[in-house]
Amino acid sequence: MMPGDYKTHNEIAWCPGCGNFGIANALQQALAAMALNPKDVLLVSGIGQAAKLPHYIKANCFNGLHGRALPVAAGAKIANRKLTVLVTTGDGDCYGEGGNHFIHAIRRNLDITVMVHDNQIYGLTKGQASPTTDPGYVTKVQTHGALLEPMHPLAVAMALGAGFVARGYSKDVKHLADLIQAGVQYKGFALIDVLQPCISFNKKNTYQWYDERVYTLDASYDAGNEAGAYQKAREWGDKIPLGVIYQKASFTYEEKTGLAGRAPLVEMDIDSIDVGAPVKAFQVDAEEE
Amino acid sequence: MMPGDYKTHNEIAWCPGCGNFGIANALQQALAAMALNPKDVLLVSGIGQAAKLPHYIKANCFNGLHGRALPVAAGAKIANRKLTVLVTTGDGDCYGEGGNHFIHAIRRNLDITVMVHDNQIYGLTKGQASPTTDPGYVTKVQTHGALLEPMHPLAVAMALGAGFVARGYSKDVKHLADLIQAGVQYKGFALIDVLQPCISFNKKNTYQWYDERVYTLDASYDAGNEAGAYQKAREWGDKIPLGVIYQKASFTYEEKTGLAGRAPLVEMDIDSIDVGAPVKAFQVDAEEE
Amino acid sequence: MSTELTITITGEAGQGLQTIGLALCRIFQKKGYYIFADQDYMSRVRGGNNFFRIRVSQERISAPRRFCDIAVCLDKDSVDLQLPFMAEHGVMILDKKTFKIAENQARFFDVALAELAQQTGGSSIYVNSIASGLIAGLMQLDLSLVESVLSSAFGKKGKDVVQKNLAAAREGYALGSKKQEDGRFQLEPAGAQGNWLLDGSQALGLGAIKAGCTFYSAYPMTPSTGIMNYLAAYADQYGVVVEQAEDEIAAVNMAIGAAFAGVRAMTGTSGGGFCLMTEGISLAAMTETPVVIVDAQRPGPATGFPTRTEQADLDLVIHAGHGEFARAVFAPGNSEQLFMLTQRAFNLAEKYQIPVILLTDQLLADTIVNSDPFPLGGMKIERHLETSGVHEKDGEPYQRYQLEASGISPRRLPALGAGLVYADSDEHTEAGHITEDAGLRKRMVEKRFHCKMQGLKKEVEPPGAHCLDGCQWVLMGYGSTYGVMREAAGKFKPGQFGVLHLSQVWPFPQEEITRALQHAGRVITVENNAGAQLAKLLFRETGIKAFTSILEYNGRPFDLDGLLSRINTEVRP
Amino acid sequence: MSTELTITITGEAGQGLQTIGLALCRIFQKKGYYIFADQDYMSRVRGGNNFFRIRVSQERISAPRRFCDIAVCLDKDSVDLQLPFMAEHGVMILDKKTFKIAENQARFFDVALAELAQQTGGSSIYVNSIASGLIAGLMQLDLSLVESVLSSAFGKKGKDVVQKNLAAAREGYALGSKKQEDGRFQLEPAGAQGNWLLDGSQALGLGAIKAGCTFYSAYPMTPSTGIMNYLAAYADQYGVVVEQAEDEIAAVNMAIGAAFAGVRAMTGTSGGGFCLMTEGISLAAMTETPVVIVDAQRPGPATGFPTRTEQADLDLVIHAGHGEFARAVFAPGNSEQLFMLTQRAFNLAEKYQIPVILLTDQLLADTIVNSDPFPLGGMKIERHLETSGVHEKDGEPYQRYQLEASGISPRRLPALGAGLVYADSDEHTEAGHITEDAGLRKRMVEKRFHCKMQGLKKEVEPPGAHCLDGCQWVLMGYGSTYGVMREAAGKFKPGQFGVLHLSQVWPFPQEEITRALQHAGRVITVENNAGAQLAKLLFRETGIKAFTSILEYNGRPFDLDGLLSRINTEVRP
Ligand SMILES: Cc1ncc(C[n+]2csc(CCOP(=O)(O)OP(=O)(O)O)c2C)c(N)n1
Ligand SMILES: Cc1ncc(C[n+]2csc(CCOP(=O)(O)OP(=O)(O)O)c2C)c(N)n1
Ligand code: SF4
Ligand code: SF4
Ligand SMILES: [Mg+2]
Ligand SMILES: [Mg+2]
Repeated sequence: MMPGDYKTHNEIAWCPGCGNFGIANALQQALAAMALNPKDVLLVSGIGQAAKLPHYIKANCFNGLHGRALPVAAGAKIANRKLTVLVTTGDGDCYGEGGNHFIHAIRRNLDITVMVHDNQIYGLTKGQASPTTDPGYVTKVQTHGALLEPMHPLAVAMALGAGFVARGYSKDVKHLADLIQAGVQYKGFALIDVLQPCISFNKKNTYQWYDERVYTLDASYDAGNEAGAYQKAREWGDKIPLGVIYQKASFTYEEKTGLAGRAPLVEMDIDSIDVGAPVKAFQVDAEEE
Repeated sequence: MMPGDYKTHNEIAWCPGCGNFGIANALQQALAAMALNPKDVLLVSGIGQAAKLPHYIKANCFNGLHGRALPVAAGAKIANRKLTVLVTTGDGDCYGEGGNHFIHAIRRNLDITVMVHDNQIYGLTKGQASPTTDPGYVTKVQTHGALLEPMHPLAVAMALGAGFVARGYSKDVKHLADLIQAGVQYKGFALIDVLQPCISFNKKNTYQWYDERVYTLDASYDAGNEAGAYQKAREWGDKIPLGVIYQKASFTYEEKTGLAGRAPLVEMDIDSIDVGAPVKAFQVDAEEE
Repeated sequence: MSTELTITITGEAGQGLQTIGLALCRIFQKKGYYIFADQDYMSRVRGGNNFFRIRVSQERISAPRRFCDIAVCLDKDSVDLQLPFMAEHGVMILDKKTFKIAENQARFFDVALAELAQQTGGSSIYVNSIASGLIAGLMQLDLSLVESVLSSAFGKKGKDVVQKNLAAAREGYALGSKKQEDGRFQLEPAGAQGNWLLDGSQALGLGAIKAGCTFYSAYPMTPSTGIMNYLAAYADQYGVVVEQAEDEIAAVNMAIGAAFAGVRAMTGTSGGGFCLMTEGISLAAMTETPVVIVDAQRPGPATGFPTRTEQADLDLVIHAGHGEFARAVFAPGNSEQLFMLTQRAFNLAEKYQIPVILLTDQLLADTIVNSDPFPLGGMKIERHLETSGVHEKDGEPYQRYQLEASGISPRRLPALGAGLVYADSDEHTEAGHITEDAGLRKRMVEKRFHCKMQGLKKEVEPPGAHCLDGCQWVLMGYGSTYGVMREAAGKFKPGQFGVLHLSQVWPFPQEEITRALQHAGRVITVENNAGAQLAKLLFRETGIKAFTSILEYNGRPFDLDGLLSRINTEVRP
Repeated sequence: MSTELTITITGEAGQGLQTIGLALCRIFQKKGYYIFADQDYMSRVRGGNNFFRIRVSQERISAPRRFCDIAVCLDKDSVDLQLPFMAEHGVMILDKKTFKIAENQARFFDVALAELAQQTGGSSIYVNSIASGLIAGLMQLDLSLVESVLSSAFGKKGKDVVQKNLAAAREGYALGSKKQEDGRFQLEPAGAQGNWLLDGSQALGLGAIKAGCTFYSAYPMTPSTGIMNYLAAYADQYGVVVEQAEDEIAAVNMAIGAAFAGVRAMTGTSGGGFCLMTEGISLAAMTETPVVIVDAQRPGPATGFPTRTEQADLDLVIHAGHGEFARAVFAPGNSEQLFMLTQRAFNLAEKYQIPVILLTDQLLADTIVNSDPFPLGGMKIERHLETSGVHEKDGEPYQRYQLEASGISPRRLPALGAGLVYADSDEHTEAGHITEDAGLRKRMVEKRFHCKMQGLKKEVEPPGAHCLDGCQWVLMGYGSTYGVMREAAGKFKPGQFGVLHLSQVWPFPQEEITRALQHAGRVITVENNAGAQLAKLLFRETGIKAFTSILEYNGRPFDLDGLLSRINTEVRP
């Protein structure tokens, strides 16, 4: 299949020029490059502009509640580990409403890939500050500018032990497609924070703003050096690094639980389960624990 | 007032020998050392063994829902910034159920002090793994041992930009009392993770286990060096550091919002509010925005 | 000359429908007309199809009409979508060339909008001012009125922008004036002078400001976000803290914390966020912390129709939260009720130390209407705080949950009254400490539930009753259907239709409703939901069975014509 | 000789009440007695006062008694607390020396428990085995029975421990035998041979295993945690994944994700956690994902009484979640119903693609009873999955939400059937994509709500009806009050009291109830709540008014004697 074959015919509800288009394209390229069968791919999303993406991609889709993509993805992956599960979510969805799942999904380390469309704003609800909004950015609610310390999601993910931490830029589609591919191929929880200009509500972090700041990490960068990577993960301002910021080998949830070694749960035959063993414990001759 | 004067007459529901007693004592000492009037102190807690503490201390108390101490504390502090607000919470309460509030309370940086009674277990519900449970620890639910990557709360707090990050040990009451005092005196969000043996359900991280590992940071340690402090914050295993791991000056929420400069909200006179200005906008001669 | 017109501006999100719409509303307000302007928009920022529909009238109105007299179509799609909703002699302003429409229809008023905009202003955004001028021309309103409204609307953008917009408007005005020689779009003069123009979020927000609410914590969620925006805009002036919480759980718990510490605190959300708040509502009840929660309804389940309207959370808000406790639920029906009942909500919350819910919806939140000036001095702030310290004589410490027959314990604030305040989410003693005592538990349940409900019932907001005695049929509803029910009833012969409107749904005004219906006809509930929730509540609380329920659950509000035709087919009076 | 006895072990948390209690239950089970053993415990790990109360009988029983025949007091406080609950000739085993009690009472059976424990085992923990022996002695049960039960109970701890415990038990047995010469504590032989002994969490858990549930995600919360523990214990054997979620929101969303991917998934919690799940329940309904949610009730609001019992979430679970949709709510009344209805819950959830709620409570969860062996082959697994692929002929892609009169669309699983599966929480097209269409919305609401409810109503679980025809009064309840109602009714003359028990409360079995009550007397609802929620539901759904409601809301379950006396005073039959 070619990248274009992963497109659906649904009308796209994003603003023309929105950074989300680049992400959709990159995802299509990545899926094509990996020659994944749409039937074996599951896209899980929450709610927000970002979260509409699965409707535009040929793959299975669960478009759930605002903030709750990660637990849905976890449940689905555990039920059928053969599914290639990707989560597409926003900075509000993933780091705001869904912050607790973000923490614990990293700790759980299922083999899933999470793309955060990070436009540093709440797009769908028309422009309130998100956890990544730059300090001082004025909105209708943050009338004196955003006051809370902005979140460095990549650094936080590292502090939580994430094994694959990357940043992409929706304008650099090819690079992003590579990152997505690397994330999917990584065994474990892969986080890709994607700089995604919102042309309607983020008047600060524009294409131009990002263009002036981003640079791509090259081969000389050692993504395996944790201390160095942690500094990189926090780099934000005049220079913003793109690429795999940190990567380490890790044991996945599937491996630790033994799921990896067995048939997917969904393939188990449940038609006539013999409950002899637990029933024995109820009987007179039960062994006491 | 002497430390003992901060005690209530309520029967204490903790197991004899529980590490929580040390924390209660340390808190009493700290309150006494700062000569705080109980009337001006508010203890906020969630639910768990830890969260029962406010009932044993003479101070105002809001013992709320499991996981939700931090937002209650935020609301109360914003309403009356003159209150000295301390949060007493558990590792499950604060890092599990309340994880999202943990993230954003740090970002909000109100001038409050949070003591996490970290017994690395769910005590009140009889011994399930908490976010800080050591890997491999077997419980009735984690029958193959805890599998999730344990959380390093101090490192995560640092990654989130916390300005006061400390670890205490419930057995070292004097040291803990000093930490609490330092936390309260710190202008901003102060996190104190307290090692607290649970003699009933945590059979691994016992007094002895901690005793063998803890050491107190001395004057040679530079809590202002962020990179070094971040490593310290992650130190866990044969050696576990106690003390203020990281400290930096920060602008508080109160300062940024201007609350600091005005009378507490609760003291505002609301008896006859003149709504002339907004009403004008409804009238024929309103200025269009 | 007509007595009323409906004007619809329709096009894509982002084309500036709101700008034209608001300008027209202002023009009509200045001329003293009555206005009802509702908004239909999709859950997207650009594209799709939205409309801004203004009903303008010589007489008081309170509902939208189905068919429109003047439609301004800003894109091709909207032409097709709007056609079925045109009144018989309605005209449709469109740009055939730009939209690539070849066909001709009698109602088409083809204007080269795009071209003209380029000519007058050098950009397509001037289409909006041309359209405003066009409509004013068609209606033969004074050009100067248009100019003054546009001048102040664009004033902040600088002189040049104002001039270009005025030029565009004049262009439109000239074209409009030419087209309408028969005066069909001229309106009889009206007498709404001095009326206010506002939407529901503003009315509610003003109520909160007036009530002394100084803390509002919320997480953005359509259609409640307007309240947050409004309060944020006045935050500095009134010392209100508007805190965007990380989620709805935080929002409600922050409000509870603030209320506990002594301020009047509110939070607002819509159904999904309300679900997340329900444990917190139960906490407010248990700790006896007064807090006001707005549920601005939208169609569910789950994400549903984020930008549309529904009234399906009635059952939810009455039963939300685990355990049994007293609460009050208001369902204001228009802007004045939004303003007054928001204040009342704070008073009741503090008197009974309970959570109080304000049930609104997208229609109320976003609809711009004019209203008589609100009675600004009408509602006193009643805080019911205890400051005397009597309870501490004889060394007895303050007991936050002291048992009283009324269920209401003397409320003090931490640091501000004598004694320490212990609030507890566990079952507790009078002093606020954890207990396991069975007898005390029973009394505490009675305190929080039975006693308080008894008190609340006695001061329930009386339902709005219109022409009930001797009527044949009663249209009964709650919340936003008030307006459309009243207008519909008025279209029938006297004695046929009465109206009964609940602006407080809990405690259910059992006695008041029973009394009101005593000499009235059969009840038809009019509800924006699929479950006839009010009809069921009515039966459960009074034993009165509704004859039928007229239900709408497609995400759109009732319009007057729609309701009338439903009455005609489903009731046949 | 007696036909039944009530034995209470009482003391502090951590003193081993459960050990004695369980050992006694096993002994009684081996002797073929019927058992009803409920547990009363505080929300703490050590200290306080707890009791383990065993009613043991020659006949079938299903409720606790108020007064106890033999009490073993393990600390001083429990003596005072237990005294008011002693039967007239009851004896209280206590250690006067250790408890520092000087006073003498006829019912005191003073045993130097502490001293004896030191002597026989060298540690105070041997008090437990002494007490077990004592009771066996008092009741004149075979010593060998005690020995065999204790041997297997302590088997894992090694020979030495077993020996010491047996020695302790023998010591106790000798003392007990000596004391009881009048045989008052001897029980007539009974015939419960072959019965099972289990608690409610186990019965429910077994139902889930049998139903092929392979995914259970939950956050610990009393009294639901027993289910998680039980499933975790059998996880390896049955390939079940038991995932402890970070919070209840994650728990329900994980279960939904797992169910979407095709496994049978369940979550469990109590009221406060249930509140947090309500948005997720609405999501399950919107996306039409089958999921089973257990609400093991405890007294609220908020944290309430974490370890005690109540039935106050009925209104909540029926109305929880925003928006309107079909759901089913079961309220099993005993272990067999727990087992069967859990299986039924999965079948219904998958047939209608809806959330199904199992309403239990602390009493059901923790009470150990014996039961006839469950019918293990009785319930077939019905998954209602579409595998044929018919819907993809002619190149038509699979439509997850295809409109059907039944409201039930063919369900396929991602990766496993033909075509792609799009599930959406927004209002959607048949293909599962976001829509803003009014007409489609209406049909989708009807699909999810009206059509499915209609189907569900047709297969509602029939209420348990006992001796209704011609009876004077009907005791009516749901869930855990089944047992106590039946026993209480049986104490009256035939024809006086019938019993009507709902094991499914939603959809309300309207026709079945109306029919059942046709020739029956007046209804008295028996409810463990303060709001008479069932009585109100009955009226709302059938128009039948309960004569009165006997309510208990102190956190404790009804006991047989308590209910009988309430009937006598409040009903006077
Ligand atoms: C429980 C709940 N709360 C709030 C909302 C409203 N809501 C929808 S999307 C959104 C934020 C979107 O921001 P982000 O996740 O950054 O996505 P973006 O639109 O910027 O891509 C919010 C607050 C909701 N749908 N559900
Ligand atoms: C919403 C909700 N979920 C679950 C619970 C049950 N619960 C009470 S305390 C607790 C965990 C306690 O662990 P922790 O916070 O570490 O406190 P500890 O008892 O160990 O001090 C849980 C799960 C609850 N009360 N409310
Ligand atoms: S609002 Fe912003 S994020 Fe949303 S579609 Fe438009 S440009 Fe993209
Ligand atoms: S269970 Fe653990 S944490 Fe709780 S009181 Fe006992 S020792 Fe302390
Ligand atoms: Mg965003
Ligand atoms: Mg803990």
